[in-house]
Amino acid sequence: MYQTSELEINMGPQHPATHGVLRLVLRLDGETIVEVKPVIGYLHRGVEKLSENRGYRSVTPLTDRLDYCAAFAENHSYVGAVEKLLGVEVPPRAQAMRVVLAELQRIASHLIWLATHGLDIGAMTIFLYAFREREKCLDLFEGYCGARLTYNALRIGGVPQEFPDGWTEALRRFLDELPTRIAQYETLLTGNRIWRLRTEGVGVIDARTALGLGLTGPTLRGSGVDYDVRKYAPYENYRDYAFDIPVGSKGDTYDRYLIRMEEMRQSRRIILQALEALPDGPILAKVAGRIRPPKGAEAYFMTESPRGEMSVYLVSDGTDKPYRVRFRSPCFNNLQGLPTLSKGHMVADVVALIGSIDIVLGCVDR
Amino acid sequence: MSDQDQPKPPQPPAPPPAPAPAAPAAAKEKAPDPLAAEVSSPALERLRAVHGAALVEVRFWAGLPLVEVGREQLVPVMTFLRDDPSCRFDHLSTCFATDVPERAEAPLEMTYCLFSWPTRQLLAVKVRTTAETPIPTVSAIWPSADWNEREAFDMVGIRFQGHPNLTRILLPDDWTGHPLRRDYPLEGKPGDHKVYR
Amino acid sequence: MYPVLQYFVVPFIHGVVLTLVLLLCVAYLTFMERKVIAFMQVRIGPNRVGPRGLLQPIADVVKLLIKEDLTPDAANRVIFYIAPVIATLSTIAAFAVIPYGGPEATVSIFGFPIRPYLADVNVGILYVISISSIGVFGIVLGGWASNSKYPLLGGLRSAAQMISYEVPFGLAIIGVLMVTGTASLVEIVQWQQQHTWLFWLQPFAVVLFFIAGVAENNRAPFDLPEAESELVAGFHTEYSGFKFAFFFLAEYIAMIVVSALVVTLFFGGWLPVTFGLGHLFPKLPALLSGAWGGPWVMLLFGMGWVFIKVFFMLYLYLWIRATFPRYRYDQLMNIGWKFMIPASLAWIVLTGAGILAVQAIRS
Amino acid sequence: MEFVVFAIFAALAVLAAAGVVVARNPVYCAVALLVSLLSVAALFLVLWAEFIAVVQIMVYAGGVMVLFLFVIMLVDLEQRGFDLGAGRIGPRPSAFERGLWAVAALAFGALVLSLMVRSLDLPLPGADRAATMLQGPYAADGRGLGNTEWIGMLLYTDWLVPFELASVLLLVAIIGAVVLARRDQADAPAGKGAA
Repeated sequence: MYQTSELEINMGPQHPATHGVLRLVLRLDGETIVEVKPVIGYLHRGVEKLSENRGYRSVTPLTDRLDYCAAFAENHSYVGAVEKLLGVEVPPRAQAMRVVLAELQRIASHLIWLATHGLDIGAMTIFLYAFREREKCLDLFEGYCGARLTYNALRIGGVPQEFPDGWTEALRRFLDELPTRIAQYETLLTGNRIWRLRTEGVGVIDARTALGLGLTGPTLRGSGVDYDVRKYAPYENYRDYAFDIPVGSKGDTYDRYLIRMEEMRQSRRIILQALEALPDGPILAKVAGRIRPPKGAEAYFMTESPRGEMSVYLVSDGTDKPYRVRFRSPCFNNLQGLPTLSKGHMVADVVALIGSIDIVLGCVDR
Repeated sequence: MSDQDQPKPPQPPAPPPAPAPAAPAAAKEKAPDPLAAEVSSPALERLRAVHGAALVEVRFWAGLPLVEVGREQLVPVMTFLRDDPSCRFDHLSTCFATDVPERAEAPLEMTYCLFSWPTRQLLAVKVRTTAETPIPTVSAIWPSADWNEREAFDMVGIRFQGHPNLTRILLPDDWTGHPLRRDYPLEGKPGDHKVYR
Repeated sequence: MYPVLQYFVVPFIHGVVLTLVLLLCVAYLTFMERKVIAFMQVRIGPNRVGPRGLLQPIADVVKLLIKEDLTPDAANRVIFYIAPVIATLSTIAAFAVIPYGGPEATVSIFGFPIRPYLADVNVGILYVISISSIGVFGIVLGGWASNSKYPLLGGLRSAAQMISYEVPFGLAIIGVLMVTGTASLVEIVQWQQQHTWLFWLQPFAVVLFFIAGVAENNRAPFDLPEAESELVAGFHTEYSGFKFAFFFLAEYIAMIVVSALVVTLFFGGWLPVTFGLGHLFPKLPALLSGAWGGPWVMLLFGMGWVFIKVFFMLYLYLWIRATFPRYRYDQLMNIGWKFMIPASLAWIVLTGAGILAVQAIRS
Repeated sequence: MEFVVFAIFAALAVLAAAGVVVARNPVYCAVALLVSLLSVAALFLVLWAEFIAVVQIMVYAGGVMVLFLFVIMLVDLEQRGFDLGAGRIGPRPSAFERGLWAVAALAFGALVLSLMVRSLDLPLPGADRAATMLQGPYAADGRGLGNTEWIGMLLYTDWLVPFELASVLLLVAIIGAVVLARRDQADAPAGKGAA
């Protein structure tokens, strides 16, 4: 039978839809994908190597630069690992404040995901709408720690400062507005026939395959696995809050979209609970000025970042610099699933899938 | 690929890991740190019962069981950990390589962080090797090990036997050396920063 | 001497003026696009160049003119240069038969009668369709001549898309032809003057025609040939400077042509909007069409009505663009072949049945 | 005047047609064919057959030629072993074969020519009918019957059977093309996108 010749094209490293410097080598038959080969490393900055040559405290700013769309989550994961390594107990007030900030970060990160995912599929208005709300999140972060993108907003043992005056009120105002905004986004997309055509049945992955590939976060939960570190290995005081883990049923792009939309609502719910029951007390535990964990100490700390399981493995050799720092990045592992997800789909679907697994190249390449 | 640029004299073929003369529980050497206390772990109990001979060393830190396994037993142990009903480590959270040059007989170490969400346990499995001796891949057990093992190869230079596509992943294909080795200078070696065009 | 002037020089000048006006419209259409979409996206849009940003299109044109015009080394130079010209010329040529006033608005300048359309061809609609089908070549050849993979994919996509949508685009008009019995755009409007807007008789055809027109123009949500998130910029990825401006022009003129066609075929062209009050106040149509003031006034009023109606159609284009995500290539083809074409064929049958029914009742 | 236009476009059509055969680059061939088709359309216009002219552009230039281009671009000719530079496909034909071809070409040319000459004095089928129509009810409103209507009348009355036969032929061709181009279900790639 007559066969068309396969075409090999390079998508990226400079391409409008690859969310950074991702390069995909696509083998196409017409417009149908035969094979996708992600080529990564264009943003590799050797963070793990750099961390081995710095004091424990000086690593935190490096983590800001991993997932620059959710810097707080990375800070959190690293700081938590050091605390675990040292056996430091974080004061309850600091724990609650961390939860507030982490969930705010989740909302901000999901908003930027929504913006870019929508734009990739061609819905351009949603981009500006979501960015409008993300600006408010960034304003809140700026109000708390002075930075809008790379926060460095955590200290080993707690948080650096109380919420400034008026900050919680501003946060509440934002949270009051958020549900109507999310409803607006959903009006634009959820029932939109084109949006559903583009996302339903695209990139279907079953639970077993997804789990085997190491997918985590909303990408995994779309396949119906309710694995969320906040529930399965609770850290801080997540145990105290009532919230649901949305899971999908079909494991397609549309499910993952719905999950992230619902997660924003759940994050709002958690923040409101945390603000309601913010304990009194100190915000910073006592930690030695020079951090020198004993030799042979190793700790693995998992957090649920907006993109999935973000974990840090720390090895100490008894000096004041970590011997080995391993960042388990959700994006790196989620991107590993892209070839499986996009097999047999079309070029346009790859774009939708990159958005759907929500990668940040800083996080992939480290 | 690039073992020659290692300044160390080539190691003799690695002997099988020392059969741990001290019992696994003898990890506490001096004043026992409270963080190093043993915690109860059903998975570890099962592992000890079934694959006790494969365990080289068992330590604990801050509630995390650290298990060292012999290279040859890695795949059976890992398969057991995944499939045994009381272990069910479905999720290979990450795996990475560490270079420990002072341990001359087996300077490279691979750590696998396993999480079992059905039983909510965390377990770190370690296996030691040298630059010359490959360790078996676990990518057939958890496909997610694929890229992580490539990264370990890229960064530290561990070889994996049976890996489907063991090539560099983060660094350019023509890079020499493995940057996460301890002797690799932080600022890089001259000639590292080629102009790619 | 005299016939040469009347049949060659005057139409030529007429065409040049029309083209220049069209180019100005395109410039401000881009401005309108940016402002309207900015409004929908809660932002301001261009507001720096001139009062309220009104000179922005001029600045854009100047920028495109003085920008370095790159030609890729591996490109096929001849075709690379010809392609944008084909694309633009064919769309401009399509405008020749679109009336912006009735024959009664014929004005005379220096004794030459100037009709408010360049030509009244009795196959007007077919002429527009056939000319716009030539425009595909500009895109396909441009994509091919760039000798680059993304433009090639974009070019092929648009070729398939435009061929597929030309069919429903043409079929949707057949109902109009059946009702009015003519293919001349002027006569179609005159028919609407005597009866009613064809929109009321052919509502489904309007929808089909407009959708097919949007797809034919490669505009959102059918902007696959230049889908920036997939194919970077599609067929004009390698184009820059003025050659790019030509493709840009072609796209926007085509938008205006399709809007003007919709207006002419279904919304009464230059006829005034009487909001259905024409029957209550018989003088209203004459008043609103400027019939009280001679041909010049009629011309101005006719142009005004065409402009307003076209403006609304263009606004619809922009509204759609700001609202909808993009289709995928195979979905686009499915809609074209599995919905649009059967639907337009069914509409033709329905129209025929309707005409027969009306004839049966009348006789 | 008419003659000047005819001369220009006739020359263009013939030159472009020659270009189709001569050009090495298949895309140039396609473009030359396009020019030739457009020139023929212009010739139709000179004959006041604007409907045929427009249909010529719409069907041949707008539809068929785009498909040609499509195929030329999709199928990588150079990869398929067609040495475009050498301008020859297959082994050199023998003298006998070439002679046979020449005879066939001459015979075909003679046939076409004789048909053309003969058609000059043949009465156009249905012409008398059209003539009566021209004086019929349509003549009353002063514009008579344009050639679009005329063609429509003829096609759907006197020539209805050949017209429908031609459509059936096209349908057969379409179905044949679909059957040929269809892939077996077995080797179609998995997934929804494989349509």
